[in-house]
Amino acid sequence: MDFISILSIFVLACFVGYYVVWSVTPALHTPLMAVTNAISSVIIVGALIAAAAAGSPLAKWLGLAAVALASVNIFGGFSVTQRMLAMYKKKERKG
Amino acid sequence: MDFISILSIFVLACFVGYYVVWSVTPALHTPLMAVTNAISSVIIVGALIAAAAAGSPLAKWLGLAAVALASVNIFGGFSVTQRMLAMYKKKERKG
Amino acid sequence: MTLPLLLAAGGAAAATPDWVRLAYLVAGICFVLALRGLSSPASSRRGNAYGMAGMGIAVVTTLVTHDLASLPEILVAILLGGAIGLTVARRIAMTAMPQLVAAFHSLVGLAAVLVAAAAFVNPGAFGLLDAGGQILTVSRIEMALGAAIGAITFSGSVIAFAKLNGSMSGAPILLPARHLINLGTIAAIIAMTIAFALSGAGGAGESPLFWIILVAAFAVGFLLIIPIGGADMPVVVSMLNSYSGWAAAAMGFTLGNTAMIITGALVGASGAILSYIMCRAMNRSFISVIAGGFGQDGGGGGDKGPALDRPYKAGSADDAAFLLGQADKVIIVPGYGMAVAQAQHVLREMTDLLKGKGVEVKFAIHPVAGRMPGHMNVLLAEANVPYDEVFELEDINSEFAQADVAFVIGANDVTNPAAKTDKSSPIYGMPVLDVEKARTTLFIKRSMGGAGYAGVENELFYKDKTMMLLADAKKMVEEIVKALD
Amino acid sequence: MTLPLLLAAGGAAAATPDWVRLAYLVAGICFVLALRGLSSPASSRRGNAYGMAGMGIAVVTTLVTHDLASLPEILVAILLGGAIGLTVARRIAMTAMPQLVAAFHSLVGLAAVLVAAAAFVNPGAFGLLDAGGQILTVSRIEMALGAAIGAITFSGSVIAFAKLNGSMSGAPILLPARHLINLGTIAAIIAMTIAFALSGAGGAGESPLFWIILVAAFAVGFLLIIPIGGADMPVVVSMLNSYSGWAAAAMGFTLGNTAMIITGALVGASGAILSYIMCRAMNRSFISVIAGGFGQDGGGGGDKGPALDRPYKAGSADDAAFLLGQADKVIIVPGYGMAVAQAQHVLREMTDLLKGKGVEVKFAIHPVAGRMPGHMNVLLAEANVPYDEVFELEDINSEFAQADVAFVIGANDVTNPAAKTDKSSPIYGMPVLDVEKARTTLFIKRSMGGAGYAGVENELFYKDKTMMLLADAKKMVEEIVKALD
Ligand SMILES: NC(=O)c1ccc[n+]([C@@H]2O[C@H](COP(=O)([O-])OP(=O)(O)OC[C@H]3O[C@@H](n4cnc5c(N)ncnc54)[C@H](OP(=O)(O)O)[C@@H]3O)[C@@H](O)[C@H]2O)c1
Ligand SMILES: NC(=O)c1ccc[n+]([C@@H]2O[C@H](COP(=O)([O-])OP(=O)(O)OC[C@H]3O[C@@H](n4cnc5c(N)ncnc54)[C@H](OP(=O)(O)O)[C@@H]3O)[C@@H](O)[C@H]2O)c1
Repeated sequence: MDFISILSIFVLACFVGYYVVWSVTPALHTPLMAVTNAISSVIIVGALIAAAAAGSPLAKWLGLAAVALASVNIFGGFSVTQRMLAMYKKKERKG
Repeated sequence: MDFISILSIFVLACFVGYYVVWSVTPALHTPLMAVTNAISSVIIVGALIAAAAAGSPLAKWLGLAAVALASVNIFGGFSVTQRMLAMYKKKERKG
Repeated sequence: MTLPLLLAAGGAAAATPDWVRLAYLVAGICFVLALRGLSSPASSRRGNAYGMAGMGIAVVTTLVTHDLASLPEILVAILLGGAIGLTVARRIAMTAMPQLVAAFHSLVGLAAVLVAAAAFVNPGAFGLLDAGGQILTVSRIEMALGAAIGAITFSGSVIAFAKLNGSMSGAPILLPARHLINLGTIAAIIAMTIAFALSGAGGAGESPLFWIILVAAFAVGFLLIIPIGGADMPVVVSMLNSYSGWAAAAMGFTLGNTAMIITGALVGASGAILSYIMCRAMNRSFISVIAGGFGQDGGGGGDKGPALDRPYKAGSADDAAFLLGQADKVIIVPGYGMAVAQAQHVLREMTDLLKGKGVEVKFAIHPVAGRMPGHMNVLLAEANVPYDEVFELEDINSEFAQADVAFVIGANDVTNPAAKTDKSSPIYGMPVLDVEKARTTLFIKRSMGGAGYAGVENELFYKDKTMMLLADAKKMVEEIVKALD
Repeated sequence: MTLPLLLAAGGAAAATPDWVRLAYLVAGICFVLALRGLSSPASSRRGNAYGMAGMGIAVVTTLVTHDLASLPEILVAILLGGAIGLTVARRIAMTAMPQLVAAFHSLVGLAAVLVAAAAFVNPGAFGLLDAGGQILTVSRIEMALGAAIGAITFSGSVIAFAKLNGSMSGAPILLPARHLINLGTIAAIIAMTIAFALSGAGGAGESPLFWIILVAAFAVGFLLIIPIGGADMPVVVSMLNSYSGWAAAAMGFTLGNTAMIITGALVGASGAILSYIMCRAMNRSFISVIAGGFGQDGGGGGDKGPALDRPYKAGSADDAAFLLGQADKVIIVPGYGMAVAQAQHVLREMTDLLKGKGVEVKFAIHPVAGRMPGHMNVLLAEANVPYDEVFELEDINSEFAQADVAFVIGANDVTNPAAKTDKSSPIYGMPVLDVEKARTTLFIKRSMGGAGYAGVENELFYKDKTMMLLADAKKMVEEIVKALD
């Protein structure tokens, strides 16, 4: 992908980010922090590329360590978010 | 620009459009209609390409006609929007 | 269609220099900022400036990067079109906005048709030729669709304009078997588009299919809109707006032009959302609007609707002036009738007099009061009513209970309590303004016979605490002003 | 830097097959939908599912399209990390959320550092080499910046975690000339990044500058956060979150990866907006937070703050139970103290009892109650309080006037009227909950001496219609529950 395409995508994504975050209800700001944490682990893509590549053992081990760290975050982040969200309930089944 | 880049831009632009239009205050929905009218005349770009190209006189005249029509819309649309928006005032200088 | 095939579409545009693509991106972002500005009146003027800047960037960039065999002609076309546009924009009355939008709209549609035709006639100029000198398959599809949507937009908008402008009757014209005819024609257009796309064998300009598609599309636009009542036209205009946005986006794909793609998505979303808002506020489904047959007359004329001989309390301008002058708090509810009578200016005078007497005055605007979204707001703004005295339904509905007078001027459906109680009413479920909660409700309309847009009886007219002021809205308010002075 | 130079950056990635790029786009869109789901609790669970799907798509796509010399090791790394993550996520107490977010955050930072280092060591695998076998200039810049931001995020988040977790004192540690040291180090990092970018002459892996930048960045993260008080940590965490988003976007530019670019923009926006919301609700400038020195102790400990011998009305659990039981309408205002005491569950029991007696109970949440945005909402949700009984400040503030009892549990600053009246107060201008408008105001806190986060005296404690319930929040509410039964 050439630079202008990437830039266009980035600029539009910034607008989307701005609007989508402002539309999050304040009651869910804590889950928002948790889930952005989880999705920012998409850098695992870079980690996988490093870990999968032959050639440099050092790069491979750096990559593997990054994969492990990012995985903690991905699994931890999504599941703690899910745990939190499962607690938000409507009136009906109050104690 | 290749298809995937264009598609990416389009998809993100749809999100932006969705959010940006919902954020328009209802009091300004009439100017919104006028201004979207004006900006949709960006197809003048296509009209200019046709009008500027040598080669086919028919295409050139089709293009020129399209340029004229789109210009009516551009100038008319933006200036009627401006006229409307100039009327929205805050309390201060009431009659 | 496989991805590599689609991919070829942008081939020609890939040669565009970077700064040009950057310029189109900037133009697109300017358009986003133009709409973003409309989130508040304060920022809206800056927004409009962004819009103009974006258009300027797009036009100049295109002119500079193409060979200019015919610059003088182009400048003449721009000047001519611009002069017409500016003149119309300056002269038009604010009450004629719905028509104007429809008229401008038809022009965009026609321009799209012309561009598509030009691309078909001279595909080389747009970089749409493949190695064998034929129009690319994908470009054929985009071209045919662009032309068809443009044509539908054009003829549909022309009808919408005529109905809104009163140049033709707003009554729905119901052909027999119209749904069948319409669906058949649309199916034919789709079939022909496919045939056209696959007709790669013929050289550029040779296939008559393109022109047949065009004619059929013009017909569809006409047939689709004819059966829809005049008062439903705003929904139609908005829907056509949305279509034309998607058509612009399709052309943006063909040309690899970011500004067009972004604009298309913005306009497409705007039209769709406004249609949705209108349908929701009227509590009608989009399908029922498009199917047509509803909304007898855009003018809310005085000779149709229920005309029972039920007792009601009529009042004079003097009675109204007395009630208003005594009040602590008055809420004014304007509707379509205020627009028809052009009563907004004298209404502002009346509120100034009342404020001078220490009366608190507010305006309550229903989301579909009048005949287009935001219609009332523009008219009040034109009459210099400050926008911070004008409130949306949700923000003011609870205040009617504290108001002494609800002053309803030319509004009917938007106050009708049947929407809350009568399940069989066509407006059932639509949110309405609770004018009956005020101590006294005044209604200005021309006659007891005339119904609103939905053609249903309003029980409030016959309530004890209602007083009917039967006259043209402008004349009545002028008399009230005299009595208050 | 000229455009052609920048353009070269994506050169390697341009060879990526289309379906792969489509997959990354889909992953990015999934992340957008994940955040979009959070616009209401009802849609939030579906949103989270989108997020997981997006991550799955991104990971699988990457694995499938790269040569898999070390698949077993990779799977082990994922399983190991995943197991740890899941265990932590299941075990963690809801009150420890702020720490957890900071901890997870440091991991993202460290992972970014490792990826940048791996790219530096083996640039060929990332397609970052130019024709001469050297790392592209633009990639050098992105690499150095990515590593630096990652390192700052890592060490900053570690400190934030330690302060929030109570592993180190929350008190700001103020080095002399700290602003000078910080600015100097940051300037040095920038200078070294430029030198590194221009050091094209050395082959890959040869320049020690990269590692020096890394060490300096670790130090900056440490130095920047050390002087900031424990209670300001949420703003810091959110700010670091934003930075790490922009770092991910930068890496997305390098790899031409749409999923990373979109994620980066989302996370960057989210962190920035949450920081902004917190600062605005505290009425403090972002700069003053980052400059540090504010917020003495994250725990709001009991031995600091004003301890005047002013008269106040103390009450017992029985008094409170009596007042609550007699009321028609009670508004509960939870604050940081409720979180510390873990009183949310017993509080829910109390509200159930009150509702059983026909009392109307609502919760009022200040935007910065507690120590992170949405903190109170999560705790109440954990205790099964339905979210439609929980209201934001703007929606409920006018209702205090109709309430018989405002029940303030472990909140202080967010109720302090000094924010409205005392221009010299550090919290002046912050919107507060009008608890004093209720007929009676009850405050639960442990002692008269303990101040809130801002360390300012709250005049309400000494008002006639205020009753102080001095005890640990959980114990006090347990006793009230006993008295109500
Ligand atoms: N705003 C939109 O976007 C939009 C779009 C499509 C449809 N609609 C529909 O339009 C309707 C709008 O409701 P509305 O309450 O504003 O209008 P309405 O229900 O159509 O009522 C208009 C009223 O004004 C009176 N009137 C007409 N001309 C007058 C004049 N010169 N002087 C005094 N009174 C006059 C009419 O009675 P007389 O004839 O007796 O004078 C009638 O009672 C809704 O049903 C809505 O669904 C709105
Ligand atoms: N939410 C956010 O995002 C965020 C972020 C950064 C900063 N802040 C700041 O945090 C503050 C939040 O205000 P707040 O009203 O929630 O809290 P606060 O002003 O910090 O007050 C906490 C109160 O709880 C009491 N308390 C502490 N532990 C307790 C226990 N175990 N049992 C009973 N009471 C206990 C304290 O008094 P005793 O010590 O006497 O018990 C104190 O009065 C604001 O100043 C805000 O600016 C919030």
